[in-house]
Amino acid sequence: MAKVLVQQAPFDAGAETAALTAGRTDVGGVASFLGVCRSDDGLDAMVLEHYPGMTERAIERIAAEAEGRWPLTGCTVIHRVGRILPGEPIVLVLTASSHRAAALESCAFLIDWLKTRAPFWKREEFAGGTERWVEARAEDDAAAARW
Amino acid sequence: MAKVLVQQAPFDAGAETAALTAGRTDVGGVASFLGVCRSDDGLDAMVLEHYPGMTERAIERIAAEAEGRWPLTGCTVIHRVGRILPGEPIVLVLTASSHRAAALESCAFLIDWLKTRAPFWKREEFAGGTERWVEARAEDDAAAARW
Amino acid sequence: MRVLYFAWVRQKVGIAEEDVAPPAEVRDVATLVAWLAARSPGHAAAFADPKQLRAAVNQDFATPDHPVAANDEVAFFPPVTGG
Amino acid sequence: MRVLYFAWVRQKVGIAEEDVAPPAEVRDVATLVAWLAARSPGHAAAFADPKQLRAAVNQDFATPDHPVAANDEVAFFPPVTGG
Repeated sequence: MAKVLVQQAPFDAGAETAALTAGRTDVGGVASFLGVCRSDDGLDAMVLEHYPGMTERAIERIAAEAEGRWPLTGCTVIHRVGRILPGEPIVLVLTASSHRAAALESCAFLIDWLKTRAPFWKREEFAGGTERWVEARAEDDAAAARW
Repeated sequence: MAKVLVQQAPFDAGAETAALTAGRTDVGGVASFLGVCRSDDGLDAMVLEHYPGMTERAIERIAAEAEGRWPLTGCTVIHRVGRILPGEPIVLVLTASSHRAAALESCAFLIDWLKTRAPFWKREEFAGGTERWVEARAEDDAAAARW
Repeated sequence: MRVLYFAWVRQKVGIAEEDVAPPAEVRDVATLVAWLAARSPGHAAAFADPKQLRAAVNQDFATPDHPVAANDEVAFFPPVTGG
Repeated sequence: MRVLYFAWVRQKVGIAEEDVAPPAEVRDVATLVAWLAARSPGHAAAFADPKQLRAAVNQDFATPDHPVAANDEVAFFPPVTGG
């Protein structure tokens, strides 16, 4: 059963990683992906909107799908919402398994599916007050369709 | 230019991750793989031997290969040697890039190549004093040959 | 029926959610879209190009032919961009 | 020529490294293996099955036909198992 959090607050990736290995000796590898806010084109901030209730439900389903496809000993997904500054973390995906391939593949799967199947929307705020909704990218759909 | 360390001491994965994003806003994602010592078959400890000099050289080459294949903003590889207990980390691979696919793929590449192209040898120590050298696995060769 | 709007759909409609009582001929997501589009200029702008929209019924993604009923929660939003 | 042994190769040979001066007919890794195998029962055991061995010359992996010379550092070890 995955740990899923949707929150405004920053998270502690080190503590989350430690939690997946604490007290057990059957974990051979922990793969992680940390998504970070870039400052392309003079971005001031990224504002993440989501669909409370559906978001958690969607992520839990995606995580359950990963747990069905790969033999995981643990899985954590934390996605921030609200206003995020360049350089700040947005999302953390952690997968632990006895075998490295399972951890690595499921981690890539989770972030690909999160991008295309969890109800988050990014609005970019630029210097001078202009803003722009990030558009979905065909290459994200292609990445998600690989799995 | 990758940061490569071969050391007995434990490492701080959180601090190493922070170092890859500190002071920059062009990093979109950090992928990582943390290899951990399992306690299969009643393992007491794993002892990692290496070839000082060649090891660092081999890892630096593998990292340079990754940096040539993917547009990375940073890359860190830390591999421990000496006696390691079940549950303790053995190896950390971190890759940072503007784009998540580059980070995720290069991280998987690095750990696959490290397993087959860096001069480390694992000896398992079991309760009762028996020991066994870990044998190379054909599936590791196959994983490395994918790239 | 509770209808929710997110991202630029919310901005164009001008509200985040509303309770509506569509007529009986509104049976699925597609007919609901057509009915909602006639409610105001903001709705019309938001629903101008249904291909740009995604929907969820009771918090599951839904296609245009997905049925909708009086007690449903229906949401409209652009393609998702999280992660 | 400096020769290094690692892992079970080191254990079987009984030493971690040695300086050797092989004759002129030892020109590559394969002929060095044959020459080293005759030095002691430990060497013979370590080099009994060359297919189980890997070599490096001057800290680069080397195939059996790789040349070796007087000032080289040559290492023998099992297939690697790190990561």
